[in-house]
Amino acid sequence: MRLYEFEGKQLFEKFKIPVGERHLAKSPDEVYRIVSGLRYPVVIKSQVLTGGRGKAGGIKTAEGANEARTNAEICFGLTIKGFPVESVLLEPRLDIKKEYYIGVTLDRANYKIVVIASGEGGVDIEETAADNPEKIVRKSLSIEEELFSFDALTIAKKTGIPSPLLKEGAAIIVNLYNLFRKYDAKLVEINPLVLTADDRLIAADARVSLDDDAVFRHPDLADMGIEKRHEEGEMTPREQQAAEWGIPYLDLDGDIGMFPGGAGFGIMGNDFIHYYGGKPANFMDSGGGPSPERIAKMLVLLDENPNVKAIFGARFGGISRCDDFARGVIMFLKDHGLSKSMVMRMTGNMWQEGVRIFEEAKQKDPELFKNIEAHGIETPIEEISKRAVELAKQEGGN
Amino acid sequence: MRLYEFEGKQLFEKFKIPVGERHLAKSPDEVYRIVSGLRYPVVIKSQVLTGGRGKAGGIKTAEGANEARTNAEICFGLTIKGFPVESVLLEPRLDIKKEYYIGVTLDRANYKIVVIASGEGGVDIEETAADNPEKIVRKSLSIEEELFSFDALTIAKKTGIPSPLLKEGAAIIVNLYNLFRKYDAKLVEINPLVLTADDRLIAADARVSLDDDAVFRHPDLADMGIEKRHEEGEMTPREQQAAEWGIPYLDLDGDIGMFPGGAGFGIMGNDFIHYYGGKPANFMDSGGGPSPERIAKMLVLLDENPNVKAIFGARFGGISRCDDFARGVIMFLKDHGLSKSMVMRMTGNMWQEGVRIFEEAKQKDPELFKNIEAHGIETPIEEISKRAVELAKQEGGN
Amino acid sequence: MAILVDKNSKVMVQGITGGAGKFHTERMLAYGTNIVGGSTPGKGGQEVHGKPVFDTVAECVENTGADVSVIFLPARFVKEAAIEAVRAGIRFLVVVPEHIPIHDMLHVRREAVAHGATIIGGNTAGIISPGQANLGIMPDIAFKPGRVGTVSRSGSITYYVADTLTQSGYGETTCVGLGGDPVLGSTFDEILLKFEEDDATKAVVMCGEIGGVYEERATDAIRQMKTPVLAMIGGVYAPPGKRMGHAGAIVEGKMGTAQDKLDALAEAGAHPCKTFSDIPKTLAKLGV
Amino acid sequence: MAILVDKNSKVMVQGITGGAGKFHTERMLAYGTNIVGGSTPGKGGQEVHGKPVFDTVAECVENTGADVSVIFLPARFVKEAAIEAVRAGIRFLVVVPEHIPIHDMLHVRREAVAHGATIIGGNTAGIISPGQANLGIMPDIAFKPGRVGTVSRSGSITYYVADTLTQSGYGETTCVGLGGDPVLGSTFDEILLKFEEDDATKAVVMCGEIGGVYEERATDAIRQMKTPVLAMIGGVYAPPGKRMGHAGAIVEGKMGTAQDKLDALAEAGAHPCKTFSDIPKTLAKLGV
Repeated sequence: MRLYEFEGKQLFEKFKIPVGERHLAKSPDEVYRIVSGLRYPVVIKSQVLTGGRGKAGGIKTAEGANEARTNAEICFGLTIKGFPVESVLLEPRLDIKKEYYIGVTLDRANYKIVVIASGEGGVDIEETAADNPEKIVRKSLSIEEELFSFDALTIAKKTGIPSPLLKEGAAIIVNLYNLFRKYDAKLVEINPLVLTADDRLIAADARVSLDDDAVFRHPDLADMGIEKRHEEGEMTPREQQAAEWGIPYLDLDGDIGMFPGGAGFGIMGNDFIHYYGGKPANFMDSGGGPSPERIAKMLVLLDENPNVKAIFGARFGGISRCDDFARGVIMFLKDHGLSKSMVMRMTGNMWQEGVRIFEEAKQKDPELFKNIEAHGIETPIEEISKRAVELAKQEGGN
Repeated sequence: MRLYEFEGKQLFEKFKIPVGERHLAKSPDEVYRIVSGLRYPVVIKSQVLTGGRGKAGGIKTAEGANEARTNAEICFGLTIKGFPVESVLLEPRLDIKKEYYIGVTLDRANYKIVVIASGEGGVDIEETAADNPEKIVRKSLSIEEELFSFDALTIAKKTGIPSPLLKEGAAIIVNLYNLFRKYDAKLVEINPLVLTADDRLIAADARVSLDDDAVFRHPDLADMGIEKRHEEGEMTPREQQAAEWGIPYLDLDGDIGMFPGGAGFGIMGNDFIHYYGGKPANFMDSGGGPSPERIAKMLVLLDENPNVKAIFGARFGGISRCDDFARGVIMFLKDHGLSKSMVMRMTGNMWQEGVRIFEEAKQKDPELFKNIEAHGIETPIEEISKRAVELAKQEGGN
Repeated sequence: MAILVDKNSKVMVQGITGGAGKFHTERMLAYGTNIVGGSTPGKGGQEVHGKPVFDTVAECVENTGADVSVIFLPARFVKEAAIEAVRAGIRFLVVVPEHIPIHDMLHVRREAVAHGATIIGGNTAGIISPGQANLGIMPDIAFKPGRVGTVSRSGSITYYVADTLTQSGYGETTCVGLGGDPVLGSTFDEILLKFEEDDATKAVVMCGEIGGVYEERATDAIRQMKTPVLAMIGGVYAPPGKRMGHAGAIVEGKMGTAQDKLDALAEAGAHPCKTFSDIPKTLAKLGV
Repeated sequence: MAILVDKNSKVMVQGITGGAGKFHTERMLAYGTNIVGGSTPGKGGQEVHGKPVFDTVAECVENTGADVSVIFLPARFVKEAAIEAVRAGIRFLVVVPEHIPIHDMLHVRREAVAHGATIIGGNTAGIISPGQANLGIMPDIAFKPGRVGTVSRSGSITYYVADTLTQSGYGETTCVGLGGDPVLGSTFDEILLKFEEDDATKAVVMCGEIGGVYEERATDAIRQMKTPVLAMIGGVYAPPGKRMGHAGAIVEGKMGTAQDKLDALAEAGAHPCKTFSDIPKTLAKLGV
């Protein structure tokens, strides 16, 4: 769960990380009202759950209230990487002497928490890391370890924070680390940490990502007004529909509707389609043991998608049984009807029963099954993938 | 810093340890008002910073409001081990099926935290520990260790908490341990933890002692209304006076005024006086490097104490210098005058200078020094002790 | 014969009295898995499918000799349950639940390493040594005793690969599901090295996917191994995932894309397979 | 020659730029103590009495070879300072401040043990190896090089005992102040065993007092020792202190009264002394 900058700064403040004066505004009028009481120039920062807002024109300055309103109007009109700007943060511009970078994140490969810092803060930190790795300070800690001031001070010193501010810099690093541990974070980042002309250290930005799976133990976030949120950019109407139905679904730019089993084969199946020259129209995860109703809904999403030329179906009956799967498909066929061509395969738990149910239903009502080529274990999944690509091509796909 | 039962229960509640219904009352009238809304019998528990209130008659029950007021009047009239009863806690009496004991404390010898539990809760737990040590369950943990539910459950099981309540019992133990660590406690005790007739576990008493030296990092205690307090029983007027002056002082029942240096020799000097047949009238600690003003005040406490027949003085000049000490004594002699006999010794840092200052002042005003026998390093401290005992005897002491 | 579990493993179930615990205990028993008991705090003394339930893992270990455990508990209880297991002497632990808080898994991993225990999951379908023991939620239909080991992050891929091996007559020694959570109890390299020590395993198929860092960690192990390793990585054509800020990029560097993973593994000596049908072809070429 | 510190010890001062740090650095230097530098975060590059100041202990150790440190800092900073010191390789640490939170001292002790370091204090007057090094706040006047070691909980008792030894011609090898806080960095037994290994120390005087548990812990060490131990305990006639609830009584049992301590020590083979003048008498009897 990624937090907005203004929420991150709320947490920073709670952990005594200096964040400076700031005001949240939700409309150009509110911006006008607030900036009238501020020192100019004022920075207007679009609040979105993604990086790169600077490059997208989401950060502007203003020398007066009218300019602020005009610039805020531009910000509120932006959609950055799919995220519409719904609020802006107003801050008197800092007089910057130098910018540092401080981050805490997970090193999953080594099961550690890593504190990262650099004297070269700002947007180009990744390049610095790649080109001048010696300019990046790292310290790995085990999850149960406290980060002590003396170690933080050593980190701060290596970034070049000047002597009189070392203790303050160390405290910021310790507090950021404590925030990371306290709130089950995946990432906390201050970029840049600004050294102002009057020698104060201020966190000019705040990036905080928490572990969704641990939010349950931080009810105080909700008290602070920080609620669980959907973190993706603006969803397509289909993605929205899928989300409402609780189905992990993503629109892609191809034409083969993917109707696979678990997430693992969901990803692998996409590759298979590509290997045989096709392009999937979506990613979808059935979840474990989907009900017939859910299976029917998954098919609705694909069949009603005009981009989809053909559907690729695969089911490996694990705990979920192929007979239930077959029943779900039939439910869809009866309630909704299939307008696209579909090739599919069932294997695993009860696949014969699944095939038998299909055969029986088809004998009763062949029309229902006219667009379906159903296979069992005898046909390898690669053949099914190939066939899906062929079908899409026949329907005028790429 | 010891907490009152009602404060301990506040902390218990914060840590989800079940404490049951309770109401604090500060006068018999308030008791009358509150119990009118309660279920009878009601238990009236005197709130004092010491144990043994039950034996002292500080716990009473009442079957009605009038009886409650009468009994509360008795409680409010009590002074238990020097502590006057200033409030009582009112609780509907629990229907007790069984009593357990749960405590967490320090094992200083082994630098551990120890969780202690027993199926034989109640006032006789110490006897149980001495006579039937197998009925006491212990688990030692290192300060950085978390107490896990499964270990707590094992402890709970060994106390005989019945199966359906094991998880609840384990949670109480874990929470008590967490409270201990969170608040820098020296001791937290639930005695008894009551199993009620309707199969609930309730902490019927709460004993919490926190580390005075760590209270600074728990400002939320003050928010809860739990302030730093003087933990001793009622002080004598002299002890009160000493406390106001910041001098560690305790009245004893002898007749030799003790005017020693640090706390270490304060304790040892008491023994010396006893070895030679005398009895100290007090304990006192000069603190490190006392100022002449402080030294003068210490002497005022002794000279104005009618029980004091003679004064025993000793100063080992460490960081504090004997010349400063001598100046303090002279300041007292001039401002106040010494009515008792005093034998004293100076050694250590600048002792010759101390003796010289005395000689000089004595030559100027012999009358001032008529009651003082001042020695230097040449006389062993044992001789000084002996002499103090002699002087007291001469003045009619025991 | 197999790695991590076989017919002699004494298996217990943590959370055996819960719905999922009960259901899968029955399935695992039906497969012939040697389940000796289970634990649920406060339910000691009960029985599930004829097996004794204890209040704690330690009691179960003491009374039944259990040395392997499968966890069927809500994610929030996994941390303590896993630590309880390894502290009680469980040497191999299967963590089925998904969505375990990441910081919890860091604690669990640390305890496991400290106690010399192996953990797979969270969010694993489990592990199966065909014909001997089936731990977790995997269907038995795809599996048959044989001579190839598999290790995969995904349950569905495990089934497809095993099915391929079974259909082509190779069969499997053991199939290990590492799990789908972002931080896992075991990594590819650790499981690969266990296969290397197993005489019955003539080759290993490892299946990774886009994202994460565990595939890259396997390269050193593959270089050390005599047993050939076949590698499939899903997500070569998947849209790139989101990066964990600058810090993620700095810590994990170029790791994470499927092609990067494939390249790194191939360079270490693994045999890349694009589709399942490449697996028997490659095995045949290698003379397995 | 001495234990824990001698003229070759390279001593640093944590908090050297503070009031107490500066004052006592000057005193310790005047005694001839080999002070090589100090540390105060954010004040690296300064000098105090001609000695370099560093931002961290690690930098001081790296640049000066310091192996011993004395802490002059407010109590609330001691935990981190002590952990910093032992992690930076300081092998012996003197903690002068008093009123250190007890839980902090438990952490400090654990780190010290893990790093093989020795800590005395908090609330210690320090340690002196007469003629060689004086660390802490002890006056030098009572001390003279000689052949008896002392270990005590109280500063004033250390002075009286040393004075007695000096006046009676025995002199001291090293005088150790354990400190007056309720939880201490070192215990009597640990210091006694160091004296046992020191050839120059012909006898040890240990001075305890009522309360606490560290005297009782010494009995095993005394039984092992060839070097005779003289024991004084203050507080035989002191009013009994308050008990730490039932739990305290259960954990610490009968420990804590001065007479109990004296009895336990005597039973272990220590020679009890009532007053200071008993010390030279006992030493003479023992032929020291």
